[in-house]
Amino acid sequence: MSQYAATFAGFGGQGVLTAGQLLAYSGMKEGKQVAWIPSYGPEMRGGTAYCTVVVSEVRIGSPIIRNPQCACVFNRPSFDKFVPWIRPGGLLVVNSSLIDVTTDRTDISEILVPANDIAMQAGSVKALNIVMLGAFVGASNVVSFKTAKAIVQEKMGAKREWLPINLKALEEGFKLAVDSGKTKVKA
Amino acid sequence: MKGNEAIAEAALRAGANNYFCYPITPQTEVAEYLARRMPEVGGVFLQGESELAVANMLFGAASTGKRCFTTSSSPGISLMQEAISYMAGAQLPCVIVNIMRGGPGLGGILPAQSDYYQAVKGGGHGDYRLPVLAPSSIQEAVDLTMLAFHIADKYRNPAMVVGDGMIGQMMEAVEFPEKYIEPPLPPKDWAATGAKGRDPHIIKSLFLDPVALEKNSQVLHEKYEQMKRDEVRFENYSVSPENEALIVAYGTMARICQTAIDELGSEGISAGLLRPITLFPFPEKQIYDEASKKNIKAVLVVEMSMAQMFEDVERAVVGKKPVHFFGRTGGIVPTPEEVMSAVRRSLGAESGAKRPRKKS
Amino acid sequence: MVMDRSVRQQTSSLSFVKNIVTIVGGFGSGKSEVSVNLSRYLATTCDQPVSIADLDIVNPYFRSREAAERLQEFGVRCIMPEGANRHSELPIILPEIRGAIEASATGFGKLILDVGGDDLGARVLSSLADAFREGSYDLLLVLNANRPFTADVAGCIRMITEIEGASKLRFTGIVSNTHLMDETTGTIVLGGLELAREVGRSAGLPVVFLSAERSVLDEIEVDALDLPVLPLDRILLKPWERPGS
Amino acid sequence: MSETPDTTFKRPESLRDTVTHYCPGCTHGVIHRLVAEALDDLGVRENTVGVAPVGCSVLCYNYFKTDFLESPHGRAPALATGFKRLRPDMIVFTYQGDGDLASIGMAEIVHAANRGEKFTTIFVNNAIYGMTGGQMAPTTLPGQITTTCPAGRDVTQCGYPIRVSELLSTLATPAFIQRVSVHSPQHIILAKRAIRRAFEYQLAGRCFSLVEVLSTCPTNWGVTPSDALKWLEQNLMRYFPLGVFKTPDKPKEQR
Repeated sequence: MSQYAATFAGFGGQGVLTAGQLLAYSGMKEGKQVAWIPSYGPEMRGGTAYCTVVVSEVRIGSPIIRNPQCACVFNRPSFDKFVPWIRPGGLLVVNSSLIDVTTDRTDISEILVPANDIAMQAGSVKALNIVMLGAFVGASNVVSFKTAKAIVQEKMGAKREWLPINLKALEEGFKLAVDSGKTKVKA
Repeated sequence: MKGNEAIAEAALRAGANNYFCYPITPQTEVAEYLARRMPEVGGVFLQGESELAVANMLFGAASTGKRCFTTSSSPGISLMQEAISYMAGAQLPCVIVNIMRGGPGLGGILPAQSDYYQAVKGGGHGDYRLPVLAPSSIQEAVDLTMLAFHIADKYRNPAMVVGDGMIGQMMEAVEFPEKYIEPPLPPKDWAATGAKGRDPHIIKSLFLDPVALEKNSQVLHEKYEQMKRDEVRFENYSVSPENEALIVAYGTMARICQTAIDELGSEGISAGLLRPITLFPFPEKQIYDEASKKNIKAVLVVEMSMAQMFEDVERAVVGKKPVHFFGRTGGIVPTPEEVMSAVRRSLGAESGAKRPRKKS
Repeated sequence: MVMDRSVRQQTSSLSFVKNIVTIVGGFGSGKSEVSVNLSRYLATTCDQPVSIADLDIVNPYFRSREAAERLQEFGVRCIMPEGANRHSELPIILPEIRGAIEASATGFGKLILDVGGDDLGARVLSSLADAFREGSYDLLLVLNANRPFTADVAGCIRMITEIEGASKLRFTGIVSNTHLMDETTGTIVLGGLELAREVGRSAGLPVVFLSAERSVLDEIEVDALDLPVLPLDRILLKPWERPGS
Repeated sequence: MSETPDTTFKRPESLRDTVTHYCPGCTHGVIHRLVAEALDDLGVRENTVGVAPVGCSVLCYNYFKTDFLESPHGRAPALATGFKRLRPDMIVFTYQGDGDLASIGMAEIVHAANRGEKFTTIFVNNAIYGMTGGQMAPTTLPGQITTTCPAGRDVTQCGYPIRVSELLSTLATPAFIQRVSVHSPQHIILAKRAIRRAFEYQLAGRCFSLVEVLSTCPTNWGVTPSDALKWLEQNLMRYFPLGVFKTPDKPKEQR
């Protein structure tokens, strides 16, 4: 695949923009072209926040992607908004801790990640975005787990006490996705 | 790096170790970035009371002969026009970055290109122009910001970098040159540095004698003519003799057109893109040459504004080929699909479609 | 510059004017046109040196500074800023003006002062009031009956009172200069003179002369007026009215 | 008369030998001289940049023998801020009238003062717009006649004149603010002291400093030069009392 686009969406404060940035950095580390473009505006404050990350082996044309290959949705409004946009054959990563529905689309694969719960077990609910990132990496293979781990260490290492929590969150999310075999898993 | 941060860092590395600003979405990250960064490099960071004041602080700062810049977004840029006109008149170099948002008025904060006229036709009162550079990627935002300082110094004129909200907010990989090397520039022997052992330097734009005023305008005009000769920059994408359509678009809009061109190719429609990098001076001749090619049936201008650059393209093509326009405004970014159907329409390949505006 | 005979005869009686002639009036009354024509006339008819000074600080745009070069050809000395300041919007009152007033007041030389419009423009005179000497000057009101504030006797009297208040000087006469720019006709000029005479009766001021464009004067029997007449040539031409442009 | 005795009164080094455009009786010339003398006294002429306003003194760069910037209307404090921040080693002053500083440039002066920008402002207050021919200024006195208030300033419509020194001295940031006048030799001496002190504070890097100088405009006030001095004393000075409003040594008490 020469170009892959993933949208991360949720409430402001859930860390969706950060999750997307970490993906962009990981792509960059692997020598790929990347673009990260956030939604911004009124939505910045409290409403839905989302960003789209393009990871590509060729020069990126339009950074605005209407139909991404993947959506990682962190809350219900994002689920409603972004699921219809996913490209056929694409991937949906759902934070099932907060979203109690599943898609009826049959042309995409869906993976349910109880990200809040996993994050809490890892040490802090705040790490839910890292759980989602881990699950995305595990399900999509756009970047390697090794790269993602290195980036989390590099970018989130400043707060020393948080690093083990984030690394654990990443790993648990990743494992869940790999174990689920990228198929529909009902919680 | 995020576009806004990349621009900030580029300016710093080009030697502007001072920054005067006033917050406005969607470029406030430049200020936030530099508020942290300037103290690290021992530079000056100051948030002014308004864009009006900020641009005039820039006027004072530029008078020292040091490199200086500011960033803002459309409504803020309007307030800065007073000082920009004065600086052009007084022949002071500086760089102004406009991360454009939708207008007129307070408009909206989403990406737009609707300040094209304001940027390329001068913007404030009086007979002057600004060299205007329009990046389409974050790397280019870095390169062109640095270049803008050079051009500003070379011509002793304010220079402008225009990006849309996407350029400001988007994050892409960028490389900064190890060391910023640029061609030699003349010494700034006009700066106000204290009248020690020389006659006082007076930095002014007031010329009461009409003969002197006209002379100043002629000096400025000659600079702009020289820019037209020496500073035109543009990029071609997918340009070949087979092209039936020529798209002209700048900034991030041009990237959307690239995607459209790629997809049109798979439909068997051959289209090329000419992307002006300098909006002033405008690549008139290059557009004329491309449009004149035998196979070209139509020229399509795509903008996130209502047919502003269209007029300059029309002027460049001088009636050689029909020039069509497609644009969206108010922060609605055209999709590659929309651009594709606009190309098909201009080629008459989409039956029943309304032909876009065409000037007779 | 040749004046036709009848007019020359009429205007010769203008020699009564005092050494200092201060021309004031409402905005658009034609003060500047009267000032420059009067100074040209005096320069060509009397033996004394003639100077003109522009005291219009209100509207420095179309005023007698523009006509300086032409006036100098007629031998009129123009007291005005030199160099670039000539084009400034600054209300520059040259120190020479005070000197010229004092010189003309005590002795030799005719001085025409072209003052800005209304009482606003006339206020500048009071900063110079101590240089004027009683009896040494004329203060003439240029009256155009086609201007909004001087269309009737009451309006004119009000303007006289306001200008005298602002300038701290007393009027000595009225100039009837009613016109409608290029639309002026003999009838309009005579109608204006009627008003000027009425105003003069009310205010106890003489109508000292009538001025009008030379071509319009041809429509009037000037000899029957029993009044000096100053024919006007448009000296303050706008850029597009200048010959050869 | 072949020998010229040593002159005690000569042109300051910081002034050019040229004829001014100011009207007779205007005190700009006196104030220019005081500023020039202060620069001479402190020996900083060659390290000074002035910022000219828009107004009658727009051409003041023709009279000072220092580097000069010419600013848009009211923005002199912004230019001075930009310049001084980049060249803290230089002496920077703005020279502004009341229309320039207290009307169109009110925001710039308040914020520069409040940030404690380390430049000096010479604020020339003659209660009228001179350059444009005598319109109402923010400092025009109640009842004072101007071309835009021909019946006199009506405070119910235009409010009362702004006392700039008092207004700025309500700011907490340390600053030197003094109001002086130049209508008599004694007052000129006091004014010179104030101006010199303002520059001394700047030289010491102490603070923003402003000297408000009550000035005359015989032409637009419509009085003779000598009456103008009387009018200043009897009217302007009553509404704008002289005095030191703030010094960096005695910051105003915080409330």
